[in-house]
Amino acid sequence: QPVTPIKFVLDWKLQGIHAWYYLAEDKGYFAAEKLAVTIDQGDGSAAAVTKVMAGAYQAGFGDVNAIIQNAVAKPGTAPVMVYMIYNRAPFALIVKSTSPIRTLKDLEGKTLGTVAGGAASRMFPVIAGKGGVDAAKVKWTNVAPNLQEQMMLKDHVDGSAVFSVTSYMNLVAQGIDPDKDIRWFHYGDLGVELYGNGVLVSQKLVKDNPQAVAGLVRAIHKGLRDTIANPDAAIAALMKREPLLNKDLEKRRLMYTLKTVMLTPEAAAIGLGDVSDARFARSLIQVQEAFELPRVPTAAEVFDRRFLPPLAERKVAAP
Amino acid sequence: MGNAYIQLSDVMLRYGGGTIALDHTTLGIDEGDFVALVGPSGCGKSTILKLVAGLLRPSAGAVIAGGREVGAAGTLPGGGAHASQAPRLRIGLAFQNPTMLPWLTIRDNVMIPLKIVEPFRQHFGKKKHGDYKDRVEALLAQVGLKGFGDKRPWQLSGGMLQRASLCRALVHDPELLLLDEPFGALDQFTREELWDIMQTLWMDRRPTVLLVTHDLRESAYLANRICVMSSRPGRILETREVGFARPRTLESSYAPEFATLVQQLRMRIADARRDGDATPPAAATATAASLEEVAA
Amino acid sequence: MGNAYIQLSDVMLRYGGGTIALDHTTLGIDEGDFVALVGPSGCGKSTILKLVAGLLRPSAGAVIAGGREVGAAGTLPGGGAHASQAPRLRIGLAFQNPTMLPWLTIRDNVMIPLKIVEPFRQHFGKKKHGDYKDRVEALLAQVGLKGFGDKRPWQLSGGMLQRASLCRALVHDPELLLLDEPFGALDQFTREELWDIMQTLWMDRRPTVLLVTHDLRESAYLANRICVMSSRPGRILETREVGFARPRTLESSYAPEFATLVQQLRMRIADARRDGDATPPAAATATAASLEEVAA
Amino acid sequence: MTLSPRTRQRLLSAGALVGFFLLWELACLAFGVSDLILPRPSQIANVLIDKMSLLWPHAVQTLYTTFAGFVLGVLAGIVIGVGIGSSRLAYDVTYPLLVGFSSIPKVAVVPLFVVWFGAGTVPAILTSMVISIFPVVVNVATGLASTEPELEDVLRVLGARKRDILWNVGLPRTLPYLFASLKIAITLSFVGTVLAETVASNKGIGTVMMIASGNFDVPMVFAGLFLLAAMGVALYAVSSLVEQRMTGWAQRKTDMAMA
Amino acid sequence: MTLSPRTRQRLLSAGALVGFFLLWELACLAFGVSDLILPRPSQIANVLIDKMSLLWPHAVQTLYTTFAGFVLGVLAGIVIGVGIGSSRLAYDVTYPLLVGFSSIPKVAVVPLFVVWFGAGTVPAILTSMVISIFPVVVNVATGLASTEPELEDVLRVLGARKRDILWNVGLPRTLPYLFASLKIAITLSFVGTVLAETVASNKGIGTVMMIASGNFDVPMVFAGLFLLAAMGVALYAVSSLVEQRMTGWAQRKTDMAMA
Ligand SMILES: Nc1ncnc2c1ncn2[C@@H]1O[C@H](COP(=O)(O)OP(=O)(O)OP(=O)(O)O)[C@@H](O)[C@H]1O
Ligand SMILES: Nc1ncnc2c1ncn2[C@@H]1O[C@H](COP(=O)(O)OP(=O)(O)OP(=O)(O)O)[C@@H](O)[C@H]1O
Ligand SMILES: Cc1ncc(C[n+]2csc(CCO)c2C)c(N)n1
Ligand SMILES: [Mg+2]
Ligand SMILES: [Mg+2]
Repeated sequence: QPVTPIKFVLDWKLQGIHAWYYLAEDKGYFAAEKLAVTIDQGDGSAAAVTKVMAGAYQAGFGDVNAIIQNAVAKPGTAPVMVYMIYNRAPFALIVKSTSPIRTLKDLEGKTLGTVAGGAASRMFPVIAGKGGVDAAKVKWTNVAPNLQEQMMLKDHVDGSAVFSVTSYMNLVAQGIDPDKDIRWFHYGDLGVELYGNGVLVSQKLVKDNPQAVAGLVRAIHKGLRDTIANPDAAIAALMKREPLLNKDLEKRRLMYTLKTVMLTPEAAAIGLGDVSDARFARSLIQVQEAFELPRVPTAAEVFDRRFLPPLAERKVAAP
Repeated sequence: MGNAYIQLSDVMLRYGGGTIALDHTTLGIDEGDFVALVGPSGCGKSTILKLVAGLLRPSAGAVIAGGREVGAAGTLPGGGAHASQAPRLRIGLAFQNPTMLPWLTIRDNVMIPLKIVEPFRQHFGKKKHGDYKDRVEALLAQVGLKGFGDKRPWQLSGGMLQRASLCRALVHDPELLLLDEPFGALDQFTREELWDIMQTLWMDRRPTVLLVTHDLRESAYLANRICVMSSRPGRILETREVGFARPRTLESSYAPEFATLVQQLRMRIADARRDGDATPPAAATATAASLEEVAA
Repeated sequence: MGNAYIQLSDVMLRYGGGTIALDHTTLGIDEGDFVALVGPSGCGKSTILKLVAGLLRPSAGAVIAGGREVGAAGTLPGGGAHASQAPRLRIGLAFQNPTMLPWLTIRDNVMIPLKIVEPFRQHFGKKKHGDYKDRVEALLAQVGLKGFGDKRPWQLSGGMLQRASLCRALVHDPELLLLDEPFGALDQFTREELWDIMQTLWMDRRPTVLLVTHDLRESAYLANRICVMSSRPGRILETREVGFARPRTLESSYAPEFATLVQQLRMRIADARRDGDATPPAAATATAASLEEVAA
Repeated sequence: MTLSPRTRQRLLSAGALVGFFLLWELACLAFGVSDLILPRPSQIANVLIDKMSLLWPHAVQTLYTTFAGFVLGVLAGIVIGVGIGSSRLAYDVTYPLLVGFSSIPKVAVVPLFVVWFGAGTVPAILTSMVISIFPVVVNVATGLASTEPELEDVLRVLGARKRDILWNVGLPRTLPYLFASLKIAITLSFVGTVLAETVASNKGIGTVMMIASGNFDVPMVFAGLFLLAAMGVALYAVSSLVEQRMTGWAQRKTDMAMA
Repeated sequence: MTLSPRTRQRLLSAGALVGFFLLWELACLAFGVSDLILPRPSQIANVLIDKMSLLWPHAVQTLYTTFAGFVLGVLAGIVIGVGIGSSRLAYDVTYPLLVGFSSIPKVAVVPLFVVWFGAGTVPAILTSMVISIFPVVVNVATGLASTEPELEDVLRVLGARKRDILWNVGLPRTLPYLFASLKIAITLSFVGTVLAETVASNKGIGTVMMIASGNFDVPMVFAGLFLLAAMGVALYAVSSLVEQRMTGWAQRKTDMAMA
């Protein structure tokens, strides 16, 4: 069987949350599946989706919600997710703990920072609706991802709509205690049922080389499993790749992500990589409403569980 | 209209600014002739040289050089369709203002024609450090610039630049030599030395020479014919044959006939200046017909 | 060493390239005098003018103009500490190569001194469209450039540019007039007209004039004294007083004494050229002592 | 049918422009290029026409910001360029600093501005200014340094002060250099503004493009790029006109050819 | 103790540079600027020293990429500049397209390159090239357009072909313009490379800065900026040396002053 080359794009620059890919590579899991995987850094979890759509990559680590949008706009060309990694979408609102904003209701008349066109602000009406807040009364300011916390700390905005996993570690790195100094509103706690990032592949790869897809998913899964078992080894693999990284910080990032968005009770129940059909169907509708999509795509257009290893292998204990 | 080697036929030249420098100007020069052009400042002498050199295009009329029409009136820039098939003349032009390329040494400036003009061009790569360099050094030495080949243009005095510019006009053995006050910035002695060099060169190789000068002695010393121009718009008022035997020497230039010729020319130009623009073309033609000859 | 109005005392000038243009050069000019400087091409005449104008700094020796040391030898650029407190002379300089600023019209070029030099400067804003413009137009008309004030420099012929450049040197009524072959590109008649204009101007206002020229008749016609220079490195070989009564006329220039003076000067320069660089400084000084006078 | 050379020239240029877009359109169709990567001009035109009323205020904002930054940048550039061009010390100290600073992508600097001045117009103007200074400095300094000393002598002999010479010779002589640098500075100004708008702003083409790219609306992103390009060309045309007025003396070639 | 003017000059310049950094350090300390916003030079120097062995390969990658892009860009710029400078049609068609294209932030273009050529060195070289073309084009075209016709006449009278004139008059006359544009192009080249590295690459200063900024390791980000600046200055110094060799004729002012 010939070796299949696969170009794989990450959602962001190298971070602790990418450790399992490098662990898989180091342990030869890709090679064992006769895959030659090249991992490139990326510049956004949505951008990863478009890069695969455009054909520049066969696979990537990206946002399922971006796949949903594209599945409607460009049926047939959008990639499919074959292994869900973030069981919860990491959207959250943050305000300073000294802020007068204590409930969602207090947000009316306030200005929030957001990444231009970012999912966190687009999903806001969903939590607003559930909390009885008039979403139209909230003003938004577009801010680059790495400035969201600082703009809030400097009071240029009253709060920010962020990726919790990114923002938490950003705050840590900036010498802020994210648990004490910051008040968090996690979308997941406020009725948003979206999933987050996972492994996505092009439909072409699924059609032409399903064994390769299965192999890729198996290898990544093993890498993730080993990472959960031994995070330090995973971080070591990552550090070998890029010695400039801050080891402790990346470890903490990895652990926080595992804890908050990956190893959820639902994941413990259905296993790593899978989705709950009922919740996934509801999330499709939430995305359709938030982004005003002309139709709700079918789950099959977006997620394909055929390549998942058996459930037994995917079972992990919630930490 | 004539059909000489160099022929300006009823030429009009209007510059961009609207100035009409030449109007109904007609002038013929035979192959191998040595013609001097004299006339008041601003009458269009340099303009005639540029027309013959093909640097300007007549607004009306025709300019022929070596059997080839130089930029017919009204043709578009670059539109060479009207140009006849005769091969281009090998021209040497010493500009009134000795424009040297400032990024080249004097030697390299003088060498430019050898780099551009056939048949020298094809051997340039091989010979630029050998034969050609020697040739240039010899020329520079002849005009008193020995050892200045490595200098830059701005390191030379006005007169030295003018001499270097003359070398550049001569270096490629031109068939047609156009000289615009080539000795104007030189002292009398350097000037007279160069007259002799010019005369020897002309007698040896017989290029066609058109010399613009303000020095009437110079024109009488060097030329076979002297054309006197009117004020702007410049027309040829009169053409004087100069019959003195060659080689002419400084002694011969103190002969009474010589002085008479110079004096007559002086008078003629004085008239020309006085008439100025007023002289109608018809009258000019009439005067031009009354040629006088001074026998040697 | 003398202490005249303009005084070069044992000046040496070495250019960047290493050329020594002047060496042990000494020259004094009294206030209100009219001195002509003649000598072979490249001997350092323009260099002397630039030294007096303060455009160059002597490598050794001193240059004094109007009681003020012009750039003492060896001082750093911009180091004005050595300069004496005498006010700067109002200088008019006609360069050998009539450098006009190409972005200005001829009128504006001629107006430059009025824009820069006190006391004209302070009224420039008010008068540039009135008095000053009239003054410039009058000057231009005097040299035969009426109507060319609006042209750009490249739209003028060589001789016309030279005349415009002369206007620029005169427009601000300078105390010291430095003229570098100002009539070289002009025909004899235009030239003689300008001689008369110059003479009248000098007799009216008595500026100090230093005129570089190759035309010995011109020097004899205009100057009170004529300094003959040696070949490079240029030294003053001889100074001739010119005693002809003023105003001199063209007729007077055909007088025998005039011709004799010109002939003597010619011989002197011929010598100078022959000796060239060989002449040791001591010998030069000796010759300079043997002054001859020609009475009017 | 005969056309004046001028009209023919114009038609030819217009034709070439149209040809360029046609080629683009056809290439996209022929190679089946996804509009996620490179939309066809016709798609972009569609967006531009449909959404013009929405895009317009953003375009105006960007144009205004860019213009302000450009003018400030050019002024600062001239001042620094004159300083560098006339003092050896300024040259030795400022040039390395400027080159170093200019080698830094401005994206790295914008956050500083944003954190100091908040999101909005101020950081955009600042970025636009900062990014457009360097080309002006370089060209002005080079122009001054290569001014022919003969031209300066015309004034020096009159006892002109340094400032007179600068004003009457140095700067006019440098105008062709300056105008060349303006063309470069204009385009950089736009880049700077959009950059800053991308980092933090609620208005402007940069914001539009960020939102559109978040929506995977690539034709809209390209519509933004188109507007930028069009505004760039417009500002360029203006400066080109001024240039022709002011530096005709340096380009008299055509004048000669007409003769 | 007397110093040669040259040495004094050098010392003064070095002193001014040191002063600049000292001022920065002190200002940061005085105003208590957080190192998250603007680290002090000493912190940056620390990072540079500690991590030099790790940073080095990235710097080499960026330098190599930039140099390749710069050379290609300059060559392309000269060719296009000559074309624009010598043909009216090329001028009318190409200039608006170029201005338009240059007004677009290159971030928008890099993804196209990445899709076509994959992540890595190729898009970085391309970006670096594309971004550095325009200044060269503008300056070369301006230089050619402002060449004195008198100088060209020297060759035209000899029946020289257009190419001869370009080669012997146009281009040498344009060298001061060209070298000015090189200074601009060098800095833009670096910006282009780093931009592309930020978007898609696994190596280079751009990547380092993105990784560091992801960790809010601001001193490290600034260490990257410092390296960029230093490399920019180094390349500038090289081109400056070449310039002095080749365009001394245009800057003979000092020559006169020495006399
Ligand atoms: N490039 C130009 N543009 C416009 N007008 C010009 C140009 N060149 C010359 N002229 C005008 O054409 C006329 C003739 O100029 P030309 O240079 O031929 O005179 P000339 O006889 O050589 O004079 P001189 O003896 O002073 O050199 C002059 O009136 C001048 O103003
Ligand atoms: N800028 C310069 N750099 C170097 N050498 C120069 C410079 N200017 C003049 N020279 C040299 O100095 C000498 C004197 O030059 P200068 O211009 O004073 O001569 P001149 O007497 O005016 O000659 P001419 O009558 O030819 O104008 C010449 O040999 C010349 O080569
Ligand atoms: C709301 C929100 N959207 C996007 C980003 C930027 N971003 C896109 S992917 C990624 C890494 C995590 O997957 C980051 C930081 C953000 N910070 N917050
Ligand atoms: Mg002439
Ligand atoms: Mg001289």
